[in-house]
Amino acid sequence: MEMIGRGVIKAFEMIISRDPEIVMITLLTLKISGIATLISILIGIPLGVILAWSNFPGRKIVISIVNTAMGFPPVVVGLWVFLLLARNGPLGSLELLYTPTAIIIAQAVIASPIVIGLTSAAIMQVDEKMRLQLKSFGATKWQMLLLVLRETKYSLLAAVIAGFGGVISEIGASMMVGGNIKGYTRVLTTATVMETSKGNTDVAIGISIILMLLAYLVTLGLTIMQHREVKE
Amino acid sequence: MEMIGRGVIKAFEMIISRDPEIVMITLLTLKISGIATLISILIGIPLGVILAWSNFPGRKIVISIVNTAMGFPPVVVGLWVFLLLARNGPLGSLELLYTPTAIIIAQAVIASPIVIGLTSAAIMQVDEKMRLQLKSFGATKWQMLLLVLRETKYSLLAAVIAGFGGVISEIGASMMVGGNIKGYTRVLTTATVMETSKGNTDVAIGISIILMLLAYLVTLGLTIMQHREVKE
Amino acid sequence: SSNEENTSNKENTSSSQENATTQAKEEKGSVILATTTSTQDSGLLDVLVPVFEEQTGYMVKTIAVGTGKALEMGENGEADVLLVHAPTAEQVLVDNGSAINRQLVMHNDFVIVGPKGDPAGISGLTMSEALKKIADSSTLFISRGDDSGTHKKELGLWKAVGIEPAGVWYQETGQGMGETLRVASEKEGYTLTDRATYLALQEEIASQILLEGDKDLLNVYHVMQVNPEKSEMINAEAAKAFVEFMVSKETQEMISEFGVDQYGQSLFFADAGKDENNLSK
Amino acid sequence: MSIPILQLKNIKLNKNGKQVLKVDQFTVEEGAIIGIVGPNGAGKSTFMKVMAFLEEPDEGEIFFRGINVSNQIGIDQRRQIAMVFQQPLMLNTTVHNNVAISLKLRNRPKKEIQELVIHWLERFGILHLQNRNAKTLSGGEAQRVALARAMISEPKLLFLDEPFTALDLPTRKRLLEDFRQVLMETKTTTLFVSHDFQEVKFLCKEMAMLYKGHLIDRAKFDEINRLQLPEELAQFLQDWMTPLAI
Amino acid sequence: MSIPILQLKNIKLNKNGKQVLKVDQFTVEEGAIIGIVGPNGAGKSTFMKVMAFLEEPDEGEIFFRGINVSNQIGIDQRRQIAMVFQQPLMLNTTVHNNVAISLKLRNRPKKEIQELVIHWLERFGILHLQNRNAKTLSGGEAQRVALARAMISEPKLLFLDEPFTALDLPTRKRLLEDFRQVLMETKTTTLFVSHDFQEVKFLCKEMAMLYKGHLIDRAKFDEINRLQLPEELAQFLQDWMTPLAI
Ligand SMILES: Nc1ncnc2c1ncn2[C@@H]1O[C@H](COP(=O)(O)OP(=O)(O)OP(=O)(O)O)[C@@H](O)[C@H]1O
Ligand SMILES: Nc1ncnc2c1ncn2[C@@H]1O[C@H](COP(=O)(O)OP(=O)(O)OP(=O)(O)O)[C@@H](O)[C@H]1O
Ligand SMILES: [Mg+2]
Ligand SMILES: [Mg+2]
Repeated sequence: MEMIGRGVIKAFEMIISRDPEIVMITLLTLKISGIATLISILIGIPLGVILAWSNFPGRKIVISIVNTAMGFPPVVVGLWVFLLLARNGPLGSLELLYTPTAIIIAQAVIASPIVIGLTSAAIMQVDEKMRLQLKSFGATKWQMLLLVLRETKYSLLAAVIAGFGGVISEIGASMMVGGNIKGYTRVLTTATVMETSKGNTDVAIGISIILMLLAYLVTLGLTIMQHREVKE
Repeated sequence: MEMIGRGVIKAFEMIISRDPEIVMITLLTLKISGIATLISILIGIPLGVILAWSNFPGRKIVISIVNTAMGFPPVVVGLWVFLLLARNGPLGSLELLYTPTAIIIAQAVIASPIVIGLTSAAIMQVDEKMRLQLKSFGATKWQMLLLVLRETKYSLLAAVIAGFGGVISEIGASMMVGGNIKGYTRVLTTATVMETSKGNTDVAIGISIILMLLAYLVTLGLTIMQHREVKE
Repeated sequence: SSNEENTSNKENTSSSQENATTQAKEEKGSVILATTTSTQDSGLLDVLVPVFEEQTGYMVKTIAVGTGKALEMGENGEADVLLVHAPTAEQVLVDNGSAINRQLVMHNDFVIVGPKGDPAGISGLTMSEALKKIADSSTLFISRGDDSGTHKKELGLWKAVGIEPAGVWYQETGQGMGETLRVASEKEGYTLTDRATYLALQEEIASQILLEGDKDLLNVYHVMQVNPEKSEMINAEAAKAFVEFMVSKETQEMISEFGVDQYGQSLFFADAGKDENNLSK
Repeated sequence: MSIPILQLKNIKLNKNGKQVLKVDQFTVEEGAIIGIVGPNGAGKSTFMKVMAFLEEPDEGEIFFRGINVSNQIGIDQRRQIAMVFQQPLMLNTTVHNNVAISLKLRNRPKKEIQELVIHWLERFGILHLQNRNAKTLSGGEAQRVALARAMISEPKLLFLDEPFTALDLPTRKRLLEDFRQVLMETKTTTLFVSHDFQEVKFLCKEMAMLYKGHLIDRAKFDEINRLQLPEELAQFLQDWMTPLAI
Repeated sequence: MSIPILQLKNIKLNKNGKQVLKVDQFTVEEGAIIGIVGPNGAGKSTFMKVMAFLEEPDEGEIFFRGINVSNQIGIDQRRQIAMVFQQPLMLNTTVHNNVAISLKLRNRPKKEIQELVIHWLERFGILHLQNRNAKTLSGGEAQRVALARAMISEPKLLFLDEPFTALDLPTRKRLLEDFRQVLMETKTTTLFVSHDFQEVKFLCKEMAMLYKGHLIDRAKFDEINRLQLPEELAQFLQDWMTPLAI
């Protein structure tokens, strides 16, 4: 347990000294996870709503697939994205492997099902009557979507939080398609793993503390949004 | 992409031949993730409801912490559980490190915040009026809980699905506290990573396909429960 | 002078500097180096790579994976250049034309570590005696079991003494060296490790070196280019430059000096140009 | 004669295998104010939703101003329609925003919205509630918000599904007078469901009768007694028109 | 005289800083049937919820059968109480289960539950709906389920918050008669909110008047004209007691 104490101290040191490498890794992490979360929101929320409202044969199957995809191992997603972006892969010519873009792609793939699944569950929880009510206001399809999202704020922001949590904490895929290249694709999680296997457990704990602080700040913001009193 | 084809074939082979090692790893995975999910449900659902319904100062902070914990990197959780269970850790004398129990503990720690966070969001989405209505039926506190859970079925099962998805797909913690010991603590995810790092990408894909099939079957069951027509 | 700064201590490498040069490097192109975790985890590449980048203008994308994975990446043309330590498996790649321009770079050695009390009593024995003793007494032995260079080496050693390792005393982790060392330390078992990783973890684990210096315990690293015919995207020029860089006199000197200030001993022995069969301490 | 604003032909709607609505033919002339009456579960609310294009019938055709819109009603047409639901749901925001919503969705200028909201809140006696979260309103207050919310869009076609049940009697009287005035002035075509014969008679010129899902007949008030109705329905109507005075 | 079933003293309840309820003192004798009247937003529903121990007042004391239960009412006491809400919410399950719920929560034997459910469904004319999902019911049907759901637990203390508004008039008349009968027979203490003076007069022996959150007074019907009331309230009552006949 003494190790944890040393890790906490290390985290303090790194934060206070603004260790340039840590600063850079932190910013990169924020950027990559932020963009990935954003993409997953843009993809996931509309699809989640559509899934909740539409009624086609095989819908339950699709939902169960989405639900399963919520729990795809990041490393498996990483593997598939790797095979896609690899030199011999179909998108190899784009030379995206081992770039931050590759991580963003993999993370968006990881987070999108989470956002879709939780959004559609949230929307399905909404009373059919609410839908008619919104329709009666003369809302277009898109306006309906926005209105219903506002009514399911709690669950929806929980979906976003879970999606963000899924990407910021993810390691397997970032390792596999990002390569943990120093100064280029190294993010907080991959740095943690690397330092652990280097035997620098204190540094690893320190970095993981920074990671959790970062996640906390973002999540706090989202939680405050989630619980904001209702007024416009 | 040809690799994926080989992986699919490999998966078929392993399933048809009932490769005893794979069978064992699969059953172990199911057992560990199942128990961990169960624990996280038992912990997470009551706590989630309490968090949604109680009103104490600092509640938002607690919620934001839970929300952050939803996205704790499994490898970080693994590290902490490791330090706890290690020989010179506080619980070292229990000799739990590198046992399936250790994995269950770590996974329950990972999944519980997911279940808590999503449950409390689901419950907060429930109208205050519903709560009064249930109370008026003469429900005890526990009965209230059960009744309100039934009314938030969709979001609740989504929480369970997300929790299960979190543990079944988790690698970092299983590696760290389980040790990926062949025939003892090796689960499907750690086997996938191992085969990948061995360069046996086809076997890795094969195992990951089995993992996804397993996850799919469980999730399908949960999804059917989620969407079951309402009758008792 | 910036060279010296980079070589003298990895921690001096300012990342903002590095970042500024990253843009420029990318224009000249990048080279994917697939290597084993030991070269990255020991910190050696943190010292060498910036120098190479500075000298040539290429950006190096270091992918640290298991030896098996690195070799597979070579075979599939996913990497441009390899730095690995599994001579027999490497030879397969050379023979099937996947790898070219294979050069001896360095070696370090393997040691057998185990719990303080040495329950099987292997200290002071020869390698084959020690392994037999562990097997006979069914004392716990932790294997990496991950097809890595180290794992392959270990299997080779068992084979040499004619033992098929199996049973409850023989456990496989399927993980990297660092993790395997931790498992061995926690479970109080023996394991085979490269010296560099052991030194890096020494402070955090309880295991001790119980057997070293046997001539069978060499861990030899080669660098090689991936055959450019494997993929259009292979940066053969940069790969060639990297091979040349690794065997150059200056680099070899840096390798020799690496680790001395931290551990009081070199982690790697520079071997470029030597005869592989005559390496010894 | 001008084109009717709404025309229904051979409408059928099943739910769970049970026929809940059957309307052979029904025409609503521009400016008409029609009461829809019938016992609980007769299908009144369903009928209203079908006419308001909120529920799609399984069979049949609906014409809006002569155009067949059975398959899909355009947003411009939908925006000429407003409805007060039997159980109005409040959006989880202020009363002001609840009332403003339909204008916001139509992208009307802010200033105009502001003025109109104030106007309608005042008219329904709930201006003092404008900054309250609408979910905290009392039953009668919420019902007034629902009314204001529907009226603000100045619909051409208005559906009122038991809109006054939660109001206290003095308010109900006042609003009924007010409504009659407004509907006449604006010539808003209105369909009105109520279980109160006095209300229906006061507001409407005629009424349509639903029974067990069927639209049975339609008549001016003085014709009712002359109608040939199934016995049960005739009995119901008789009872229904006798005020509560027990 | 026997101990009153319910006694309130100096009750105050604020919401969002606004006083929504103030009751200096209020006593409900066992077996009493009291109407609660007042304009929209007067605080009737709030008053009912406070008396039913569903909302806790900020100040004041409540006695249940003479015992001070202001802080916490026991489950046994709570189970002597039932309430029909102004906006009853249906559980997302069958009508049968909705009605059975309170008995299930009390762990009554299955057979007994079955019999009682059938009995009450029949009484409210909704037996044919027993296997339907309660969320799909029409307004009037849902209100009957809510009534059956409350009555089935044979409460000693019954709160009815505008329970008949969605019913068609013939049904309402029938149920009112029925209710009067049952309440008399079972001596169920009842508090009844309604905007319909006829209903209140028919069912209750006296009424309590709320105005702007204050419990103003309480009287038998023949005393009303003799009360000293604030002018506004007197005006309201006057208007309120005049039936709709416009
Ligand atoms: N999903 C469904 N399955 C079967 N029947 C249904 C379903 N949904 C609605 N119904 C029935 O359709 C009938 C018509 O309902 P509707 O709400 O239109 O009645 P209503 O005339 O408005 O009654 P009320 O006066 O009680 O409001 C009701 O008997 C209702 O139970
Ligand atoms: N959170 C709140 N903040 C401020 N005022 C509130 C809040 N909740 C309720 N109120 C107000 O309390 C008053 C009493 O509400 P209540 O529901 O008891 O009225 P009521 O007499 O039942 O009216 P109605 O006849 O319309 O049902 C209303 O004016 C209501 O707007
Ligand atoms: Mg209706
Ligand atoms: Mg009320």
